[in-house]
Amino acid sequence: MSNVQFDGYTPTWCPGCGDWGIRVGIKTALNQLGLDPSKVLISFDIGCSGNMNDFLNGYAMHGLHGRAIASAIGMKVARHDLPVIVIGGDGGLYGEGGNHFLHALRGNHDITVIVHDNMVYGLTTGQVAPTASKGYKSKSTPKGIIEEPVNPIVMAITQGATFVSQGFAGDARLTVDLIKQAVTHKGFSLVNILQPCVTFNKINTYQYYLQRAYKLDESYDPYNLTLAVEKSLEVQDEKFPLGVIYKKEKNPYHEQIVQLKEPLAKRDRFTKFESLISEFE
Amino acid sequence: MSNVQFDGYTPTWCPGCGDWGIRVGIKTALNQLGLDPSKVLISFDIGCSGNMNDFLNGYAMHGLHGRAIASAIGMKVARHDLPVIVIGGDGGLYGEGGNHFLHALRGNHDITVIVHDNMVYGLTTGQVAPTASKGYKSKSTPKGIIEEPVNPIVMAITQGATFVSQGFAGDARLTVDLIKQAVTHKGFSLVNILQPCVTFNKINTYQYYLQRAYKLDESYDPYNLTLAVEKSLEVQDEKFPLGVIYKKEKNPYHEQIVQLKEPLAKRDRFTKFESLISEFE
Amino acid sequence: MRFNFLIGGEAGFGIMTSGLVFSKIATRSGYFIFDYAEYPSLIRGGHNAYEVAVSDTPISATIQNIDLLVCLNKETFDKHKHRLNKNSFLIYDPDQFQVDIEVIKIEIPFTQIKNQEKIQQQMLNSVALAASVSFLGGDSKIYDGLVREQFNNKGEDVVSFNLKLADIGREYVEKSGVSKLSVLNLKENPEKKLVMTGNEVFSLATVPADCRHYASYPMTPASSVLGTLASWQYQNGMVVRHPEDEISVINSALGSSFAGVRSAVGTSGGGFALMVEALSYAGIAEIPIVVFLSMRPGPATGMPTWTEQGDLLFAVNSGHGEFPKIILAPGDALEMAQLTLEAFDIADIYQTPVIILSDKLLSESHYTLFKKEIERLFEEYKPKRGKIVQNPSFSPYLRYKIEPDGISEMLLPGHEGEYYQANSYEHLEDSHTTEDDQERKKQVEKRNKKHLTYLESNFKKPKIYGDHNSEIVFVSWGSMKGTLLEAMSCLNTDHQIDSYMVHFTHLYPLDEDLIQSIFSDLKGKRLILIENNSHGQFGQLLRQLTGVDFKEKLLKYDGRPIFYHEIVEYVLAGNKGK
Amino acid sequence: MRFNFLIGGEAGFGIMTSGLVFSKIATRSGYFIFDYAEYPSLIRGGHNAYEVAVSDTPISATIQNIDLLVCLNKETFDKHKHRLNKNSFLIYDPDQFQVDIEVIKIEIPFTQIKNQEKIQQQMLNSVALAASVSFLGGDSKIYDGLVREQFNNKGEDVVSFNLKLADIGREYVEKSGVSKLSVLNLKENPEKKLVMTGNEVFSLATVPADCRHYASYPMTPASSVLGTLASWQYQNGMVVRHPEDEISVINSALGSSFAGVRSAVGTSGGGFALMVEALSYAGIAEIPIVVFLSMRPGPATGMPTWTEQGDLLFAVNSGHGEFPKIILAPGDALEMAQLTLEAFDIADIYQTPVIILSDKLLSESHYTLFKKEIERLFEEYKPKRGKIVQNPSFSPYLRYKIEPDGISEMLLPGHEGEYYQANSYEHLEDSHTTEDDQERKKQVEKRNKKHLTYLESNFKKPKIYGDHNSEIVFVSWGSMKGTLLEAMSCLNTDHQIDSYMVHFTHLYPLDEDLIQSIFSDLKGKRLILIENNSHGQFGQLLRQLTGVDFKEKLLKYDGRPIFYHEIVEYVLAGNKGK
Ligand SMILES: Cc1ncc(C[n+]2csc(CCOP(=O)(O)OP(=O)(O)O)c2C)c(N)n1
Ligand SMILES: Cc1ncc(C[n+]2csc(CCOP(=O)(O)OP(=O)(O)O)c2C)c(N)n1
Ligand code: SF4
Ligand code: SF4
Ligand SMILES: [Mg+2]
Ligand SMILES: [Mg+2]
Repeated sequence: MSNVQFDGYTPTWCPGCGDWGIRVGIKTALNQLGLDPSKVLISFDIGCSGNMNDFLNGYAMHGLHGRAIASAIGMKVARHDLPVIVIGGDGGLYGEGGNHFLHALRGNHDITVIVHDNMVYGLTTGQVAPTASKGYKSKSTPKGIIEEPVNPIVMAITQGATFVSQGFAGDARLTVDLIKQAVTHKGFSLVNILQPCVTFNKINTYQYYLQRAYKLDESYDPYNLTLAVEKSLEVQDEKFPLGVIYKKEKNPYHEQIVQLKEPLAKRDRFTKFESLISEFE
Repeated sequence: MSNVQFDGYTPTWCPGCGDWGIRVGIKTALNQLGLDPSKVLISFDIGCSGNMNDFLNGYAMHGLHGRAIASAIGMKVARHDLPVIVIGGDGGLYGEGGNHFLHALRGNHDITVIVHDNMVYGLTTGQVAPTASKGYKSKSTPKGIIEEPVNPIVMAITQGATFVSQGFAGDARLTVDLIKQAVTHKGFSLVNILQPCVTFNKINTYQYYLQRAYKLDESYDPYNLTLAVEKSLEVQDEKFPLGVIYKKEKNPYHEQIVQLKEPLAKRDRFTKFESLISEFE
Repeated sequence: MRFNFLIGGEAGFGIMTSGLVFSKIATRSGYFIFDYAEYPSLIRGGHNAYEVAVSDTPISATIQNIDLLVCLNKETFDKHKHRLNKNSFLIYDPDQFQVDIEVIKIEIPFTQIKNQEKIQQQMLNSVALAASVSFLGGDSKIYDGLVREQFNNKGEDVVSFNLKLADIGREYVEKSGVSKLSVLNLKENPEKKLVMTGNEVFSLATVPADCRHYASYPMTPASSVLGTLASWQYQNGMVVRHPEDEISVINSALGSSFAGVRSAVGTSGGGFALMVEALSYAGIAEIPIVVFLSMRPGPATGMPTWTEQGDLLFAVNSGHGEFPKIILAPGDALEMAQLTLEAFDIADIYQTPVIILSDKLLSESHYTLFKKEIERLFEEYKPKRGKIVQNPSFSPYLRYKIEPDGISEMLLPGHEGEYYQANSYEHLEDSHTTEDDQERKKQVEKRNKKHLTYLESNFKKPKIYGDHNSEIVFVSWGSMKGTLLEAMSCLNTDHQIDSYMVHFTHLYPLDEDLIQSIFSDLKGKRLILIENNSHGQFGQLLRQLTGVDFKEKLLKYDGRPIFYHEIVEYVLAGNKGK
Repeated sequence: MRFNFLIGGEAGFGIMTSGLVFSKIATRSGYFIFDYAEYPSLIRGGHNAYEVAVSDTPISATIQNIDLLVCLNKETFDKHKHRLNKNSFLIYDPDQFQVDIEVIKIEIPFTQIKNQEKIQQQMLNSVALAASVSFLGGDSKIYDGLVREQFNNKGEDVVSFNLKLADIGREYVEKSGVSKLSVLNLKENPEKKLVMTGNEVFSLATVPADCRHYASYPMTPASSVLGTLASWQYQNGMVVRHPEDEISVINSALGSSFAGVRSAVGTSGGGFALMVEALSYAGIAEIPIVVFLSMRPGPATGMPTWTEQGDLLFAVNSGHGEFPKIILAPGDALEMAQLTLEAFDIADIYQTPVIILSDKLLSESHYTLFKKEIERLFEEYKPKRGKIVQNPSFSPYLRYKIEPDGISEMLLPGHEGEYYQANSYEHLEDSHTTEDDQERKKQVEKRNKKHLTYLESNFKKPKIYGDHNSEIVFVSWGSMKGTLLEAMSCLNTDHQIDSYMVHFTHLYPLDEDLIQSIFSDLKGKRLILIENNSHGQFGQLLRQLTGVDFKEKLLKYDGRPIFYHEIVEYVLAGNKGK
């Protein structure tokens, strides 16, 4: 065992915030997988969620709001021997960074994206996130948001992700289980975690989810695309399936980069320039 | 009838390019709707498709690559009395501008988005577009693209669009029909047009589509979400349904802006500052 | 009279609200205030400190010395005790910590009260605030009135409970035996004042300015504009949107501006960085747009809730290619009101981007304004849209017609019988795309010409403050104004040193001849450049555009504003050195 | 000997390929070339013109006068006839247009040949090219060899058919009766040369530089780098990606750089604008990154296929907040090779963004290089990674340790027993987020210190060309070098005027003292700033950073490069004025 631990600073999240549970879930999952902070690459987004940068150790980027997925893809390109994990909020990853999410799905990049889905922008004090239910009232939408919520689950399923799951910050055991599966999965894995923001979101509370979220049971077949799409659309009726919603076996991006064998950062320098130079004679 | 006509400069597209047919389709549809260049707002993206700016007259923005949808939303905010049309390529609207596409769907903005889906970046001489089939070889992907193609149809259907259709540049009558329906439709309307790029795309040719595209028949019910999703996934088997794939009645964005009555650009200036000032005493 | 009040406690427990109430009590009692709050980029945890400088003459600066420190926890005392002296007063809970310095103590057992009254932490603010106001000789009716306003919507019970808490606070002041001051004594017929942050003034001024579309993605310290305007939109009819990202923000605002309505966007450095491509588009397509850029310390995420003037050169040079843009930086709340109105006019007149530069200090500090002055300003204001027209004055209409002043007529879309494009490609006068060398040259020169026209017609030279005969000359810009005025007054009063300030609000472009002549008059004097950044960016800009160069610079870049005493000390040290 | 060849025709019909073949024939025959192509931002339609300056001494400039004009259509003649004189030669089809000026004509009935041989339009290029080469005294073996290389993969039939077409061309030259020239006569044992564009040189140099990840979104005139590197990746193991947008491009490149591999991105102004937020992140998190920025005329979409040096000040000031960045601008192909290698070293050494500024002229024109020189350069090059390490040299490891040179040890991720963050927030030495004033100050100063260290260790002063005693001094940067050298040589040879050039490649930051001393030596001379933009941006930068100012400026901003004769004329006009 290594002498470095995942525990960083004591979190500064509001008491009761779902982020506390998610952090414990991540830490526990990584520990159970036999990892330590020297053996993971983490890309934190900017938000309350991303503030985990100081509370969870690892070789990490704490980059720009909305860009954590793009950076993670680069990390994986250089070091495909290490697990790469994205940790961020629904504002950053589905809003500002929605384009990177969409196109990373298509690539089936072997990264695990953990989204704190609290339906608000926590860190900027409570404006709507793109996941907010239609009509949700916030500082930036005093009479309620006009847009429908984004549906990241159906998007992930239909645009190329190969592991799509939903957790709930109130269910620690599930969170641990999903993150372990996601990190172990080869290819793009999404763990969308329903996360009560106790300070700014007075609608989507623990109570709200306890009433409306339910676990997918043993009989559910995550390899069935049609079923998965159906499940993912239940959110329109305020029903939230928990567990692995969709799964597919497919080579991850880095395995399809034909010239990539050893990790890019570890191979020898290429020195046979001669043939390239000759092209220009 | 007005003295201004839609015909602008003679197009500079390659002979045989699908863009020729699309332009005729747009022009014919607008004429048939009784519109003229003074009565439409158009937002052109940057690309071969967007080069239509000089070939189709209108009050138009020819803005930034990928940003035509964002600009169109602003146009509609100011002048909801005028139809607003976006004309651009799959690279600009689904690639660079994918985030605006996603979030405009959610808003059900009353704009018509016409996408020239040629699976390549035409204007920059033939790199892959995000719609390119997996394995498609191009300048930027000599051994074939690793990513799966984006599926804009299923995205539109599941993320909030209320009119989702697919045309084919080789079918002029259909193009006219779809654009007329789309422009008349209240809410976000997508017209994804399969467009052979004769210069750079030697795979997805007229021939290719003539073999694989088929028209949805009378019996097809575009109001059925499940069916629509099913249809939209057929592209995975290289089948291309043509026609209106999905439809839904829903108030468009501008009708949900409660303070918006007359067009924003036409109402009187607000002058009762006093009550606002007093808040700060 | 200058009196400095500071209340501090754990973040997330209402310190900010209490500070503002204190500021309003002071202005309603006839005084001027300037306040400044420090808080971390966290929702909970960490430390909040809110200080209010009270004065019977205008003030726009914080004061180093604290006259009354109110500690809701120990950290407040630890962090601020170095700013106390033996004449300072301290309100604190002796159960929380020991006072190890000489100071005049007023004890209030907060913890005990909290337990006895079974109240939440934030309610202790009412106790502390009432105690402070009472101790400073404030009128209890004004205090009670504010409590009523604050809690009215929560019901009469809450109001009376808070009034009861106020009484508890006042009793402890009586008990302490420390004799009360007259700092907040009610003045007779005080003129009506407004207590407003720079962001609030900007928001308010967009209304008379007839801005009809405001789009913004939240980013400290600009976010509160979005909240304020969003809450007003149902009343004044503005459309206020929060799009998916800053790129959508500005491109949608350009869409509405093109289609005919005054439009603005607001952000901080990181969001602004995402907008610069579109600024360039506004430049070539000649679309008016007002950008409210409130700076915070960078680079990147930096220190979100702190202050710096670090984005000036980026703003000046933002966007690829060459196009005219205009940058204004208000020095205080009143200038924010004036320049916001001006910005919308200038954007329309020159059909180009105008950036209003603010920073956390100006955006989030409360200033005192005379209500009448603001009312008059707004009433007298009539939007000037320059050459933006509903009907073209010539035919065939040419959107980018070459004109001697560089400004073409801009026809609002929808006019029968015409059409044109706002083209991001180089274009002919009629707006079609061109690659012709001569046409290109003409359009470049036309766009460049706008700057010259602006310099002749709308540029305002720096304002001069202080005594023209002084040896000491401060040169600065934007939010530094208040601090410098205070430093000048302190130098004069306490040290018999006269000084002079050249303060810029119209930062870019600059009139080279005019600026050179101002500075050639100042030759031989001790010129000191004062900026809240590490690169001396405005100094660099001045040198670039006018050749004026500085030997002496007082730069601060630790996330805090420059305090006036730092300027005074700097001047004194330098004078000694001579 | 200087000979200027121009071939023109409708866009989309292979003019560009033919031009390049001509260039290679010239270099393989022992000459130097410089070529320059004009084409519209369209796939078809419009006009292509490809000109090749041939010389027996090095040349990197276009020549105004055309010695041989080959017209594949009438437009070519119309657009270029003003550059012909009575000694110029013209290859054209008399069926297409009348020649209304005095010139030496060689008639080739292209339309007739096309019909007779039933060939496609592009095949006529073979006819025209073979005719030209033959007329210029070129060796037919060299021509035939190139035809073989070009069409080899299409089969022997195609090769021999094209050789047949070549013969047709040659026959018409014989028939014309115009006596052949010796311009392309084969030299003995010509040294091996390379014909490369700036983009190709950049691409090639990234390989020895050990760049392992190149990400780019296509944008003219940078796109061809993406294509070139993509095609090589299977051979050299680089990972070459084309992500969804420029924001993803740079953030993914920062990800791989953080994780340990040299990474670069390439774009033009509009794409660069989208990257500047991430540059700021690289600045504070201290992540090395090389940005290849190839300029085209802006603003916005501008004129995609034309040239301008219009993004310099934007690049210098790009990104919010204050952080060190370094900007290099090669003057020609050889400097592109050298500075690309240097850029990757400097990015690593200073752990900060380095921008290589190119423009369409440099990016897409072909230059002549000695093969040996490039081979030697690459072989001798060893990547210098500065303080980037696999194992930390101290413990506990501190990612942002304060060091006298401003540069901390950068441990590559994955090392056992350590971890750290590349933090976009202000941070402590150990990389945790901080809002502390003292820690902030230290990190700002540390980052600023990097510029000073660079100026001491890696900055290179401008290069000096020409005669130091001359009265005329040109000051310029980047791609203007070749044109200026040609202008200087023309002034000297044709007008007996000596001149001198101060040419900058290391544009930012600048060593103030050094630059001032260079320019104080030049006092009293006629200093002329030469730039391919309208704002005189480098002049502004020089004034900003060193106080050096220019009275005389020759600026061009119509999308075309400055031609050397324009400089010569400018100088002569000015000399007369005196
Ligand atoms: C480009 C940019 N725009 C805006 C911000 C300001 N900002 C910081 S966090 C945040 C939103 C956070 O919301 P989310 O991503 O949902 O995370 P949460 O706080 O809810 O966990 C925003 C808008 C920023 N840092 N950068
Ligand atoms: C920010 C930015 N990046 C890149 C470009 C260069 N560019 C112009 S058009 C284009 C792609 C065009 O492809 P698409 O949108 O599919 O349109 P098409 O030409 O195929 O119709 C690109 C990458 C640009 N203009 N702006
Ligand atoms: S604001 Fe919300 S998301 Fe942020 S820490 Fe508090 S409870 Fe959690
Ligand atoms: S390149 Fe392709 S898309 Fe562009 S005009 Fe030619 S055929 Fe059409
Ligand atoms: Mg959130
Ligand atoms: Mg396309």
